[in-house]
Amino acid sequence: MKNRAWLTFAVGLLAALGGGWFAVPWAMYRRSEQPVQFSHRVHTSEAVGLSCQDCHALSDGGKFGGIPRLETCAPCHAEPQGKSADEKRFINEYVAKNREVQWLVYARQPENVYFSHAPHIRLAGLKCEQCHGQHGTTDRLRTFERNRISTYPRDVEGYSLVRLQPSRWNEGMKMDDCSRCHHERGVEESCLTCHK
Amino acid sequence: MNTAHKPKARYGMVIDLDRCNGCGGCAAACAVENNVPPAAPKASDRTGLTWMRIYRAENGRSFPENRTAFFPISCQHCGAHTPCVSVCPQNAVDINPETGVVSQIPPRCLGCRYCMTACPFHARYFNWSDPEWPRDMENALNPDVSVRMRGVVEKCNFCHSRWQAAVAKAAANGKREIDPADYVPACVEACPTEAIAFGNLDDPRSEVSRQSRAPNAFRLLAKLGTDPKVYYRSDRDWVRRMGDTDVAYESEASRG
Amino acid sequence: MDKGLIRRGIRRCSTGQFLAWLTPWVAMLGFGVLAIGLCLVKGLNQTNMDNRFAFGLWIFLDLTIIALGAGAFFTGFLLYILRREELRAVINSAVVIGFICYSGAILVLMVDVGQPLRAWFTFWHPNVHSMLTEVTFCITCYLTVLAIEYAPIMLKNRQLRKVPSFLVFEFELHKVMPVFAAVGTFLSFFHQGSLGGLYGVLHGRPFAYREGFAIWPSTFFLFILSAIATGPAFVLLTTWMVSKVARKELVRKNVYSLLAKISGWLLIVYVGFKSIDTLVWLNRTAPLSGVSPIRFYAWAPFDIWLLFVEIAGFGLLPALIFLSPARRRSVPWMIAGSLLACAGVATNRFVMTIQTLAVPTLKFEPFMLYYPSWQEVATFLFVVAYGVILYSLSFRYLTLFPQERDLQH
Amino acid sequence: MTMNVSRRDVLRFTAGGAVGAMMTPAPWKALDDVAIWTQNWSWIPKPPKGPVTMRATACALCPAGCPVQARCIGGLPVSMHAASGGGLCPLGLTGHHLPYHPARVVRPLRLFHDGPGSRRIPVQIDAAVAAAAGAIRGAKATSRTVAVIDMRPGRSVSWGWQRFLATVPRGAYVPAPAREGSRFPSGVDLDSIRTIVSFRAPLAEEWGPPQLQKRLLDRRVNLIQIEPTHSPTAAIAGRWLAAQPGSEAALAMAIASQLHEGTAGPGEGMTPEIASALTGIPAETIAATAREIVQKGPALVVAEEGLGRAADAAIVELNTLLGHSVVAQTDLLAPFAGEPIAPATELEVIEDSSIALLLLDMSGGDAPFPWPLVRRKLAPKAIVIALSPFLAGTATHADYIVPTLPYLETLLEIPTPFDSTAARLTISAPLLPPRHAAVDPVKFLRAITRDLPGQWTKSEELMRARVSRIHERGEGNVGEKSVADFASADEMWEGLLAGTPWTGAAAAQTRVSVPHQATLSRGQAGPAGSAGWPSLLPALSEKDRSLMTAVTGRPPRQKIASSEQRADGRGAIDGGVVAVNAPLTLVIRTPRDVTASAAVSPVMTKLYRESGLRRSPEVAVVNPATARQLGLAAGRRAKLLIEGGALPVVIATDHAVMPGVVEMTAGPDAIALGERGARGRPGILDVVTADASGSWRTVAARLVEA
Repeated sequence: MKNRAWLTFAVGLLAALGGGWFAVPWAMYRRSEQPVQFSHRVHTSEAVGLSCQDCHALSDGGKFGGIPRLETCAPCHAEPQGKSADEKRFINEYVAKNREVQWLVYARQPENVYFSHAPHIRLAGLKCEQCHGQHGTTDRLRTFERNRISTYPRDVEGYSLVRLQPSRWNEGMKMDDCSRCHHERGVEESCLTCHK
Repeated sequence: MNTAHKPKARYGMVIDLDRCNGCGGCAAACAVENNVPPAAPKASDRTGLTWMRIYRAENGRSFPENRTAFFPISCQHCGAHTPCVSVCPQNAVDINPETGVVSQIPPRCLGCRYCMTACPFHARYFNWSDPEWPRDMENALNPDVSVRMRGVVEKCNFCHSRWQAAVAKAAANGKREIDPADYVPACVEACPTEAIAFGNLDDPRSEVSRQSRAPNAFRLLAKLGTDPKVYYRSDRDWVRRMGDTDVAYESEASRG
Repeated sequence: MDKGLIRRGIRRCSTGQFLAWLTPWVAMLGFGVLAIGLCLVKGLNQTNMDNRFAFGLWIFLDLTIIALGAGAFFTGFLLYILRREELRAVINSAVVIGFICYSGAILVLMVDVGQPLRAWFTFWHPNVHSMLTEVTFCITCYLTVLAIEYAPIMLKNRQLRKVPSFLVFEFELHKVMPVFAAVGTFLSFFHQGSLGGLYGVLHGRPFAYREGFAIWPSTFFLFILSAIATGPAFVLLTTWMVSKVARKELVRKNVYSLLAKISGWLLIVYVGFKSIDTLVWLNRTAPLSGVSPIRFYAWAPFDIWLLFVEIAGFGLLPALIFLSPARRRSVPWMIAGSLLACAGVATNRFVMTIQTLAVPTLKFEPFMLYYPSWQEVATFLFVVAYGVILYSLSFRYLTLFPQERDLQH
Repeated sequence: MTMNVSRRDVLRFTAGGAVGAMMTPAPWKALDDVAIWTQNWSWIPKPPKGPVTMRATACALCPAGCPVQARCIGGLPVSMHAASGGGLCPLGLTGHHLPYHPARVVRPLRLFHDGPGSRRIPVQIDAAVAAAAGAIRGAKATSRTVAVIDMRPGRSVSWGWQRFLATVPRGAYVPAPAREGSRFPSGVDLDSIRTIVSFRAPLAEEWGPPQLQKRLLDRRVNLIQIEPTHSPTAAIAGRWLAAQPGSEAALAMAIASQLHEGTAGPGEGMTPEIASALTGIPAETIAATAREIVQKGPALVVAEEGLGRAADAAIVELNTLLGHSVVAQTDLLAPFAGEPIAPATELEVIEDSSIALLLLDMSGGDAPFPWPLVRRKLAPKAIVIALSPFLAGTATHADYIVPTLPYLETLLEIPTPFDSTAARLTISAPLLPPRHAAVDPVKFLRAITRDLPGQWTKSEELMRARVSRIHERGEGNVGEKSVADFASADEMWEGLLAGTPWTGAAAAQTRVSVPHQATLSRGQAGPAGSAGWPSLLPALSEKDRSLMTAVTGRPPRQKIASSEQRADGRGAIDGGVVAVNAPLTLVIRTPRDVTASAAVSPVMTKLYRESGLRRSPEVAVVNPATARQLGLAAGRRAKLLIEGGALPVVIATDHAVMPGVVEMTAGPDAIALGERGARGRPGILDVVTADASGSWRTVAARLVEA
């Protein structure tokens, strides 16, 4: 009788552990694929020879262009470059119709965050990889995950559930991550440094 | 205490009250720049959101000896014992060490409104309702400032987004110092009579520092010792006396 | 029907009567739920608070009921630490009242803040300089303590006693109760104080600002004093009200007079310190901020009479009643004294919260007043109803007054 | 094996689950995510994203026509800035909100004014066209009048209306009083003026381009404000004279008589003592003011319009006497030369009950005037059609509303502003694509009449025709560039679209001292031939002259009506100051918001409702002493009774208002402002009528408890 009591308790415990560690984190995200597949590796390969800045440029005013618009892609992709189905679709659906691709932005910060690439690139000399990892050498665009409650993209939120590891690019781009880097570099900061 | 350290720059304002005709341009420009929503249904002068609010001050005499002056009042960006910074239970308010600007961060704000009771300038405003613009007018919002949700406090931050833009512009050119011309708050820009001077108070060459030292310059509630960074100027004695701490005493003026 | 739950040998009204008693309170609760729902869904535009009256009825009543709830910790302190065994007769009732006051206050606070879902930020990103942080931490901890103190009272219920482990748990809890009483006392002292500090530190509000000791303004200590002075009076008052409603004796007369005596002495001390504080404030603190203090009272609704009423009428007068042995022999006098004392603490909290905001700081701003909306009132009535219902249930099924059974015969 | 699940099992399982859950990230993450959710609520509007550009245009919201720069995100304006530095007025700063205004008319409307809340139903444009065409035919048959009230005279479209009205037998073209121009001699070289004597003109609040005020302040121009309220203008004035409302003529004459020291001339016989009795201003102050005007150099007298004929005439006298510096403005050419056009007329000279069709051209903005003045002129069953982007302002009185495009969605033309010493033409180029279907005013004009010669069918064609004529003549500059340097008219047109105005050649400055009749006949040149001051002044009639003589010719010994006598109903000068049993004087103010635009940005609630800066139109302001006498407390509801009718008001008290005066502001309904679907309630301009003196800004009134 006593055993049964503890057993019931343990079953409940295990069920919750399983749910809390696996089911809930899985169910928490809405997954979607990018509208068009894209290979950063091909574009940065020697054959094409583009650098990050060629498409993700910084204007004189310090404003970061973000994801390139169709006008950046169209000159090279007026004709299909290769035979992939995505390439064909990209030409037919977007370039030909002059329709912007609705890219899902992995690193899109929420509305209340101010972030400028200019001071980080030009003054602090950070490399793209430091925040965006090896994104520039990937062959395909990852599945985009968005937190159903907070609406944050998974890249911003981070992939770890416990967030105990030291700073790594895929630990996320939440406030604590920005703050940690600032503290390591002795950057004086206040709320208004990063909020708008 | 986190309010004690000295900021790199101390941005401030000097408002010449003898040039202010109460047109309200500063208030309108502020609302446009900072995405301050129009009045919610039933909102009044007591529940509205006016980061820059123009008060009418009277000399207390009866007609025709009465005189009026306009006091544009925004957050005074207190530099010492900043009342709102010390009271916020969760650090939603602090002082930017680079600009001396007192912040208010809506996503951190709990909406307890303790800072509002602490502020002697009534310069803090609470979002009693969700923000709402007429349909499609969100296309006319400024993308550099986030829209606040209901239940949080907001206030003037000297158009901090313009400072951020100026920093980004300087950084893009490899510079750490901003061009002062790139950082002018919306109210200062909009004032038709150029009654407001803005800049770094610590820079002795700046117009604002020169004007703040003028003999007719004063600050509101200076005796409270909060070291506001907004100065006022007037050649009229009674207007200068309006800056004192003493409370109004006319019962007639009370609004229920 | 619910006989099995009622303590043996205690007379309680019929279930039907009890339900009839609860019905209006449940209706009031429902009305409150509607108001709270409106405030949470639509926002605080449902209240009449405004940017000048950023704090309104709710904060005033929160501060008042928390002061009145001080009876719980102070009775515990007297009983467990100072060993005034007579107070065992009311300790359980005091604990339940304390729990109701504190949980009710927190409930209203959760409606009062604009973003209750972010309330835990205070624990995660605390600003240690803020009195409100101190208040939040202390109140939360003390509510936990109160819940722990409430537990053994609950576990003594006839049905729950049947579970052996509950009995063991209750017994163990009982042994450590003095520890909790001590912790509770410490926490309560602190947050009663920090509630006072909440206003006393506002150097931007010369009407509220007070100088003090170290980081604590004088109001910190005055709030503690006034709370512990009124706490016993409120226990006295509630005990008397319950015995009137239940139409029976619940405690012996000597308990009443002991509570009154304690309250009386503390009130005298409080009135003394409050007077000194007021004189220092009027003659030194306020002028240093550049205000001639008479201006504070220049507006008719909040004239200087309020100050006199608060100190003399609601402070000195009940103290004198309580300290007169002759008056203490008369229940009506003691009740009158208790009412005055409670009104005193309410007036003090009103002055600190509402009047502070009514007094303008900018010279060209007028005095202002605000009237709470029905949503604000209803939210508070929710707490009242919640308190009455919880207390009624506790009174019916738990042993709040150990002397009750003996006094029945 | 059978499992009997007991209540205790469920409890144990739940307890285990609870303990387990605490040991997983789920509850903590949910707590965090929910908090983040409150920071990113989906219903909070999201600002636009896109590339940032600056685009130039001109603000068409008032006749000042300030050049502006719009900061655009993804091509859509998000803020407005003065193009040449300096500030803008609140209206201009929020102008980019207007296309989104909830009062936008999205399709033609038929309005019924048959009940307390007038109905409106959408109709086809043909219905409005048929109604107009029918009314024109009817007017021709019954010799009734077809009239156009043009809220922005001087535009090419204005010429179109005048051309049209020349083809109907009794066509009346009525330019609405455009505030600054109406009582202000246009073409004055302001930089030579040292003193401005203002009769109730709200100079500091809304007079001309905002930069003008800076110019006056910088030059320390001495401003003498004559007003019964310590208004914002009075607050920055060097001298404030709180003259009894309605006594403006007397004061002007007294000053005039002091200027020529009592010798024969304007204002003769009006001694400071007499004027003192009428105005309530000490005689020595009047004398001192006159001395000050002389001593401080070139002076200019300006006045609010609507003060009455006697005041108008007296002010012209005074101005003439002072002899201000005037530059004759070069003509702003009409789109086509030599074609017959209807001359501008006054509303007053139109016969009562004679208008069969009234077109209100609000395509360029609105103008404030009492609607009862117009209503009197309408024949029974008259058709009133408003061409307006908004169902607001004057348009609310129309039977049909034909939607036009608002500022920033269409080309608009701003003719010479009053403070320019040379002719000027500014084009406000659209920055936004039209959000709703609309009707071009000229297209509508073509649709309602077949008798109109010419090939032009669109407003733009008229504007371009005008630009062609200016280019042909070859005078003036567009910005730095001389007109002669433009290869073609099209090239010049493109230049104008970039926001740079064309400015004609400035004529030589002359100091004039002319008899006032001459001044009166000198209208502002333009296609309308008569826009602006003083064309709107009727030439002084015999009646007016006798009114003037009543003041000037009165021997000083003769007893002048004292203020006591005035109180029992004897109008001393203007006749309109008091009426029997009307112990109060109503004074009406019209801010730029109502002067310039039918609708204002909802953000203007910051000025109206969310601060005490501007008064809402339902507020009646009185001196606290007056309120006490009337037994009315601030915040109380009351009823304002005037000759035109009654208006529900809310009482406010203010020491700035003269005792015995009740002040009301016409303007946007601040209660309804910004609220979806809200309709403006009747304002003071819906009820007030002009009194015998022609004044509607000063009328007798009573306040009674509601």
